[in-house]
Amino acid sequence: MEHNTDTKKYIESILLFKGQPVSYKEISSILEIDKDEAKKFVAELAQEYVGKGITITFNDIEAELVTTTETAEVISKLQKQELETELSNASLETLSIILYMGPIARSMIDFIRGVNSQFTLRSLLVRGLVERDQNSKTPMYNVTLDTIKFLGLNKLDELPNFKEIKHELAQFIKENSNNANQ
Amino acid sequence: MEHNTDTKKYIESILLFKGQPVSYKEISSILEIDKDEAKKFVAELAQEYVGKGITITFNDIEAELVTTTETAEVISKLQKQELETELSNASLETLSIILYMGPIARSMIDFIRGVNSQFTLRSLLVRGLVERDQNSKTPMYNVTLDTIKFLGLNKLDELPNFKEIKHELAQFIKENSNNANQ
Amino acid sequence: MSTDFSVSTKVFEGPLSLLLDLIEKRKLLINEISLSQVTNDFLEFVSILEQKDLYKITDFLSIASTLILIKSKSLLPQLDLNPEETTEIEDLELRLKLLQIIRRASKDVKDLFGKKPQFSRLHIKKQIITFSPTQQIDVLKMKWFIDQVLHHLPKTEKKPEKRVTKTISLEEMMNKVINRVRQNMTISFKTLSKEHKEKKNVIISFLAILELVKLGNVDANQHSTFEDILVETKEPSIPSYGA
Repeated sequence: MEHNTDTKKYIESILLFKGQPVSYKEISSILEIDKDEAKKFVAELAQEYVGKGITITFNDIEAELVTTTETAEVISKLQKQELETELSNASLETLSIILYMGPIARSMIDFIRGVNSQFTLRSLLVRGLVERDQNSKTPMYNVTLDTIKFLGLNKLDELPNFKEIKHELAQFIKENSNNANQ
Repeated sequence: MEHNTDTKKYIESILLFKGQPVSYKEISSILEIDKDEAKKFVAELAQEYVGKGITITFNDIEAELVTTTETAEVISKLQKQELETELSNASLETLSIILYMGPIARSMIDFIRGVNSQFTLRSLLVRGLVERDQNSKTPMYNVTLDTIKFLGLNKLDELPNFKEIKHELAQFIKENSNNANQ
Repeated sequence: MSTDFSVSTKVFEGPLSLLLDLIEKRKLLINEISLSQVTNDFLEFVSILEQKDLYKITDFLSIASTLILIKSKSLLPQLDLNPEETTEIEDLELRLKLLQIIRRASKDVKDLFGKKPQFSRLHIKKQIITFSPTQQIDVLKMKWFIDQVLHHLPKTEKKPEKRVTKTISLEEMMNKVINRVRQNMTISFKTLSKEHKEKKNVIISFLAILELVKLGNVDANQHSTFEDILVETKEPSIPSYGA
């Protein structure tokens, strides 16, 4: 890394990308710089963010990009709002697919819906309506037990036309998976 | 919201907290400001981030806090999931039409390409590069913020000659408006 | 005449893309003159498609018929086009011009796409997830939504078992015309076209005649507009017009 400003740019990018605490050790290994140097740059960067809505918190081990305490009230309002607003049709549609087809990979949900489901899935996750199984190589989505209970069901196969619908969708995936990557 | 600097702080916080595209509509409802005002502040903020490792990418609808294109090489190494950067000729052609002519109806895309674009459009939708606005009577297609991010731009008009090309295309259509409205 | 295009790629990209390639390869501007110049190349390509029996040929045939119109007009200036046909030709030029601008611009898109992308925040702050359903979620509603999903699944694109109509190829037409001329020495265009109910086939037969006129194999006479065209052989023996 030739220039200090460049190094700082990389550190900012890393902190945003990771979105969680990042150790100086990790920063130094990514950027091939000294650990103390990483720490020094972080401290300098933190100065640059004084008075902004984004700030850098750090201790002796790690640093994180966070929202400033000054805006905490608005952020908690936002959080609350996220959980209380009505679900969009896209979210309800996605939920119905996971109900009938879960556990299911995101790519399959996208394929069935014909649109990208990245953000709708996120909204369902945040509300505890679905969960992601990280154990499998491809993350698989399933509805939570809470959702099943909320629907008044004991098991998912009590859903209307459960087998037929599952079969029809499976058939669609099978028939089209060859040209899915066009 | 009393002060502009405060409003901008809140917007920065919201963008970081959400970590995904946030619409001006959402910003304006949380901060109880005008939608156009939200958009104006975002554009101003984007200016403040020029030269930093963090940047704001935005279009007419939403904005997102992202890493700068300058650090792409380093950050892409941290990304475990490989980005799908391949575009077939049909996809490139269709995406470009939407990029320079969007919001645009499918009939117009088909008209220019001389083929049925249904399947190409579907694959662009699934990849999250294009979105369909269902609010209008005829569904209109537009590129997503993800496309702008993929191009490493902060906004579309940073593309070489973007405005000129857009204007040239619009001019041609206007001159032939009797024919092109089918 | 060379058709050094990869057929499968071009089929996928469509007839306008092909047409634009043909024009740009000859470094021509988009206008009726250039379109009439590349018509033969285009038709030859269509005949290759036809041989391979590719189902996307319908897209190509509709453009082919417009090109034939343009070519007919260039070979026979007294030919009057109806407003619909004029629009068709104007549209074709417009479409090509738009596509040309887009294609040039798409080079920038291609150069930038995925090369140095911006990245979103990977992890969102872990919050304690509290189950937050809404009254929108019940079994019937979910069933309604999954039915919508099923309803909107795209129908699998199947190769049509039979084409909508069997279209006669240009070459077939040429040979037919030659045979007819040979038999009768003089035939009228109306007689010739009566054999074909499809407008497209009439146009193809018409073009075939014009092509023969140009090659010097036959003479075509039309005394005034709207009047029948008479075709007659110039030579007693006509070389077979084959591929």
